[in-house]
Amino acid sequence: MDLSYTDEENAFREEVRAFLDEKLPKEMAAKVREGGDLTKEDMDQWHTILNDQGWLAQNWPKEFGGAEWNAVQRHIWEVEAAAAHAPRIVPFGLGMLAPVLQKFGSKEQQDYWLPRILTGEDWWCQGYSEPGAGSDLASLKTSAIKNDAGTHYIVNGQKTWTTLGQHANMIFCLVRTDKDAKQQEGISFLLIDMDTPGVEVRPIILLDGTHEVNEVWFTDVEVPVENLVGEENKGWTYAKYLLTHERTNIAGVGSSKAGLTAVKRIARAELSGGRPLIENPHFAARVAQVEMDLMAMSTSALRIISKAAAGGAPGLEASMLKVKGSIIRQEINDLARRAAGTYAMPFASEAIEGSNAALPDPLAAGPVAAQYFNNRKLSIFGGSNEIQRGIIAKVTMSGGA
Amino acid sequence: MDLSYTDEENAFREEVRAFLDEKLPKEMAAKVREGGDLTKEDMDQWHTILNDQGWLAQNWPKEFGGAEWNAVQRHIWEVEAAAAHAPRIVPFGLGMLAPVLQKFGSKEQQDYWLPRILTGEDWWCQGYSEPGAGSDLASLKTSAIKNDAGTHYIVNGQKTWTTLGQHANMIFCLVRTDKDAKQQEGISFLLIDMDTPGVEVRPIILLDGTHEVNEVWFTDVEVPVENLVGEENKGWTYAKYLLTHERTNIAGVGSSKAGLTAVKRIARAELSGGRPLIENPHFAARVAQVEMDLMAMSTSALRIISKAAAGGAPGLEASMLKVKGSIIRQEINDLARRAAGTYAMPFASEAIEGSNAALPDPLAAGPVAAQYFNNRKLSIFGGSNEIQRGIIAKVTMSGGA
Amino acid sequence: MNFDLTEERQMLQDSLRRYLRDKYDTATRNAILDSDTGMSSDIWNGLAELGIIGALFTEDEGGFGGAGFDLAVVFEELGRAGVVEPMLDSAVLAGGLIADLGNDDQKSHLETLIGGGLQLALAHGEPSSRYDYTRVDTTAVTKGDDIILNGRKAVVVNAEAADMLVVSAREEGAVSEEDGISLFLIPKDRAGLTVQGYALLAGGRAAEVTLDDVIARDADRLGAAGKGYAALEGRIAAANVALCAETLGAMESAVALTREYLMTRKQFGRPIGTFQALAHRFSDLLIEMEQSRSAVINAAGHLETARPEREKQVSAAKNLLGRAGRLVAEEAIQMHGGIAMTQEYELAHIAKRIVMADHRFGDTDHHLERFIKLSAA
Amino acid sequence: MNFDLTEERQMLQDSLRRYLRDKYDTATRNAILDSDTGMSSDIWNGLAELGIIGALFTEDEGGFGGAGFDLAVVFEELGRAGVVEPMLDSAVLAGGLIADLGNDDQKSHLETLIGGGLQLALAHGEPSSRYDYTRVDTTAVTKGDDIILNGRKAVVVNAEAADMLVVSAREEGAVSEEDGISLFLIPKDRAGLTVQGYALLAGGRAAEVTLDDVIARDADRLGAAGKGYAALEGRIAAANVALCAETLGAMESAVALTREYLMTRKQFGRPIGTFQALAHRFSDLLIEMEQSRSAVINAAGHLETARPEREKQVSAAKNLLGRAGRLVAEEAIQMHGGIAMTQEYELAHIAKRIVMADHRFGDTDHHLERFIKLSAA
Repeated sequence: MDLSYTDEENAFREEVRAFLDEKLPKEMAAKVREGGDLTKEDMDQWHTILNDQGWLAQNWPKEFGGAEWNAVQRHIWEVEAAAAHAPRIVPFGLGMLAPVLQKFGSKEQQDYWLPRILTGEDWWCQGYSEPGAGSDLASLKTSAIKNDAGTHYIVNGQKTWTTLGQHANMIFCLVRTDKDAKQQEGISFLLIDMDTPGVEVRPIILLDGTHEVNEVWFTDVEVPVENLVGEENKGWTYAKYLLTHERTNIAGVGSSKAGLTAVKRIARAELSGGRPLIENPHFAARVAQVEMDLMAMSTSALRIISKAAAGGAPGLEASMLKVKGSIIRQEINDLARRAAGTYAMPFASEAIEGSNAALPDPLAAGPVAAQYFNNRKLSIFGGSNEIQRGIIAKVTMSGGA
Repeated sequence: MDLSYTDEENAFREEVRAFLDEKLPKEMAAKVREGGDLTKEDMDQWHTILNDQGWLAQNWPKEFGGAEWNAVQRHIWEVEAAAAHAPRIVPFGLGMLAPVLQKFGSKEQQDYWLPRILTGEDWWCQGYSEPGAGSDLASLKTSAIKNDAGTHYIVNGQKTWTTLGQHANMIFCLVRTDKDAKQQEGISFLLIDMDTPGVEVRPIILLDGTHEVNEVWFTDVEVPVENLVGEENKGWTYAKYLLTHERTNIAGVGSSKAGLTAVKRIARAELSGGRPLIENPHFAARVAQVEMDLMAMSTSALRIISKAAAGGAPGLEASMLKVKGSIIRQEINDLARRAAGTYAMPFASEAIEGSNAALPDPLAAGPVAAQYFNNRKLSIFGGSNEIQRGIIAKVTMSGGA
Repeated sequence: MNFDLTEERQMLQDSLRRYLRDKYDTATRNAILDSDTGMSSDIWNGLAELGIIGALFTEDEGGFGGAGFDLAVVFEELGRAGVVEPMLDSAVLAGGLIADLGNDDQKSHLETLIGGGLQLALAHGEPSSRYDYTRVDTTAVTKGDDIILNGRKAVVVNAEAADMLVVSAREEGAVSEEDGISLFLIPKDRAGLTVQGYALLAGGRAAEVTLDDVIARDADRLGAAGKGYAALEGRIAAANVALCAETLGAMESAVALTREYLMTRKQFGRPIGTFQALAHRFSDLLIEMEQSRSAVINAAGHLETARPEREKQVSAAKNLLGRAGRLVAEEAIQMHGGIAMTQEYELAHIAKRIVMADHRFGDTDHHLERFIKLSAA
Repeated sequence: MNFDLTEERQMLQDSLRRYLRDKYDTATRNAILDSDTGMSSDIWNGLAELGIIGALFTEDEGGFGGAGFDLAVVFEELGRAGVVEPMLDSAVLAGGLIADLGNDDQKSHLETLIGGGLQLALAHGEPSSRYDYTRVDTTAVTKGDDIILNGRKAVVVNAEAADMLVVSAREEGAVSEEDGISLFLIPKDRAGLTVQGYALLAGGRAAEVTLDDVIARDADRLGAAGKGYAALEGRIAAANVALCAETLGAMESAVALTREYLMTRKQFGRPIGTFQALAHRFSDLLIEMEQSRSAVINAAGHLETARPEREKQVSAAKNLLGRAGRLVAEEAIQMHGGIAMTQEYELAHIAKRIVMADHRFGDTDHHLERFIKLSAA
């Protein structure tokens, strides 16, 4: 048992800190800290900076031009980047599509698509969820039928909750290629150019007024058969690979730590009865409790990470971290909202006329209430907490733990 | 809308207070306040005092010698009696058997058994639960088979969780008289003299060291057929009548109010950092929160009571009150335990040798930790909170609310 | 003891519920949310015609209600429909203060208000006062016949639409004393008064109000100099009863939508409400609804009693509704899943109304602390 | 970073687990609970032979462990089996203080202790000190060669069985100052020292200890006069790590029993663990178990660090275990139903161990408050 980082890990952390200090644009960090909306240009710029450093594809094997960081290194990055208010790396191409291509794609697909992810030439989005399917991906309906010539799939259907789809030129989709097969079978993994005729992106405005997700509609969209990844009807295997792969960051420790720092900052600025709110015993109790929970969860995350770094596969523990991680982050969002008091009420939204004027924000708290509502998604998307709890109980009671 | 008692109700409350002040023996009240174990003699004495006043059978119709109080009067009694630390009236004969006899018993049965309940000649206990049946009464197995002469039932089987069965000379039981009938059918309601050969009572010691409940075993016990209540194989109907009848006191408002008063008293006596614990903001917050919950629940109880007094049948609301009432009482037990600090640790139990010596109790808190554990039963017995939640959801989603 | 509505209040409830059901559906309301005024004058006038504003005032004041239970009935319905029109600010707060303290001239505005022809706002809270309503930094200094007001008022709801503002200012005493706070009724076009407006997350609009050498006269003062606090506290108590009732109504809608969703939406061929985990959590929401309803009844029923008991009951209700409201809003969203995250779904707005009510006139913790103090006293 | 046990600790864990599984089943333990000493000297000697007491001391002190993680490993196993023998009081607390402060004479007792031949107790808390360990009212007044002790010590665990007591008394300073507190190692048969014993709810026995003109000498003092507090605080930190680990072990047993019950017990023909409401609540217990394990690791891993960080981590763990422990104990009982209410079922004792740990060395709220203070510093 040893709770401290090794010398190498400490050196790596210093390197990360120095990089962030030097290369992360100050205006960008300020925007992230204040909860402002990042533009596509912002995100592209940050990706380019990281790519120049060789740190964009952190988990890719070196053979594909990745940094091949281990789980501890990735954890260190996550915590430091969040503390420095760096934008999050957009994960769809880098973290979600790439591992599938690297494991199941053809040489041609790897050679063509992977470099374009690094350069930003392609912006990918994910086409998994469908209306009415919820967390149950296997029941999806979007169909892809090969044309008579055998050169193209004809895709029809609808995807939803497509994050940042408005910026994307490419989408990777799960589509049904065999209607007669049982639920999980008959699904294929297809890459679709969003400029193809018949693809339509419609915005979904979330309850906090942001345009973050979209519906993507397919009407007789022609997709070259070369864009099939792996074998036809094996898409479910590839999707599952993704779901069990790469879950060490699932707890959001870095974001929660940065969020808690922000809560304390707001509560030192806000007065309650003429004294800083942070000295109020009831508010302090809420802060302390979530801080103690976070201290424990950080260690849980490190325990999984150290297991993963040693080659163990995080299974159940990842589900547990997902649930607890979302609860903690949501609690921190709630504290930020509470801390801001009356000034949590103002609201800027593109949807409301004339609401883009600067809002009063004497605490520099940012849109804390909007973020509170936005982050209700943490326990819903990506396998809801109910799904996770079901998995935990089922696995535990069928023999494990 | 009017939240105050009427003049008649206020007058009744004064009468109750005066009675308690005058007639409740001081030593008995002290014993109840300190959480001491009441003997059978204590309970018999209190019943006699109440019977002399005509207040023992509070909900019985006047024709049977009852006080025929309405729901509001019974609520007033409950709150005042708890505040005065009166013993609870033992409910098995008075509140549980009597209504069944009054509604479904023969004239002979009524004439014989009811007066004996009032005088205390019979001490009744309840034989419903069986091992392995949990809250699912319909699956019971204790059998009663008529002998060839048709004069007696021969009873075999086992009952459990029989409260105060060690004091009882009579038990009313649900028994299976038809093995081939479907679950709820084939059950009969039988009165059994516990002095009959073949009846054996075995104590169950609860986790707080108390002997409160028992197992009752029946081996070839002969019960005269005259002791069948109502019709054979209709016992389930009578049992259900009891379960839906008389649930206005289910919230335990009186006990919770008295318990909260005790918590505050302890927390004023106990010092924390040299100041009364009640001034500690974290402890005060816990007390305030449960007090606010209790204020609301009292009004919920009064709302149901006023509905019941007007002839409405409390259905769903009773289940809701049962759940919330048990949560609040258990929280109050938890607060009492916390408040007592180190002095919550000592323990007196008949089961432990030499542990009957006086315990140190500088706060006069009584056995608060033992009570905390004992009252875990509130959410388990009498239809667990899980059963109640199931009922609430099912009824609401099948059309109500 | 009697928990039935009077016949008049039952009628009020029925007609208001019917009106809002017909005139205030999700699409209409969401269009109002997106509009540049953040409110609909049609709806405002409709409510006035229905007598809703009058129901918030006593007969003496020109209305036909004004008791705690009248507020509760009206605001529960407004909350149920997620109404964003400024009934609380114009009528309960500013209007109520005029009714409490105004001279005949000032009170003459009430008739216009009740008829729907006047918008008002209370400019009281300040950037550093949070929920402490004795903290008034804004000053009122008398120079000859002039009373010169200087200061800044924070998040003044309905300030843009308001024709007149009730402004608090300190004429004497230290910053958090009750004594010394005066109230003034000031037309919004008075020189030196500027209003910088913005939208609110849960609907409606507010503004930062700056008072820069605003000149008032004795005739602008509501009640006696330095003696505004008692009425202010009373009207904030009424506002909290109204907010609690509104939140209760919104919670009812959230629970009803959730019930509907649980019964309709299927997974694995069964309505998801038949899955036990959701069913049990749903039943907990119903239990907290009963608690919340009782807390509103307690607070409404004590609004006319003496100050300590009134304030204790109000704080108990605001705290309980704060806790239960958060639970209901979060659980309703969670049980719905993704659909509840979208702006256009009714629950999105309803959930925001519930949660953001915690940011007006004291949040859950503020009222917890207040209840503790009032209980110790 | 490394979260694996060392080979030695793994062996310690294995052998202790095996020993307790073989020698300490429910019936044996319940007989110990009912006995008049509340402990078994066979078990005590068995644990000593196994080296368990030695594992709690460093090599310098005559043991072969003594680090936070050694305590964690030992006490997790003791907790898992619901052991009531006074390892915490004899070894971690009183023994630890002798190791920290004792002179050679006094330290010579450690060998006997480690061999199983000595029982000790710490007589520190007082009737009005609650969890404030600077509050010492007991006085030590020097008169010539005599140091005269007067006072009363509350709920001194293991006082009856103890051969010697470590007694705290104030030689100078105000009642809640750190400075001025001395510790004395006093044989229990010393004149003027009386012990009034009783059983404890969660097993074992304690006593009220009265010091009535008890005469001590300089040679009885542990360490320097008035300078006992730092060591006391350090050993209470160690005791809290041990208590947290013990609670974690007990929680594991509670969860394992519950899992077994959920998988075995049937209703409507299905194991009740397949019912979603219970399944989801059970998964929440597993999540809190992970949190608790991490909190224990954090506290154990910081036991050798400097005071502020050590105390912050210890308070965080005690608070978290207090919350998670209550949840696990209450939910385990609830999911079992009636059977868990009976004394003879293993869970009854385990649940009491979990909950009552909150009453030693600071409860959940005490450590919350302490964490807040330490964080602000």
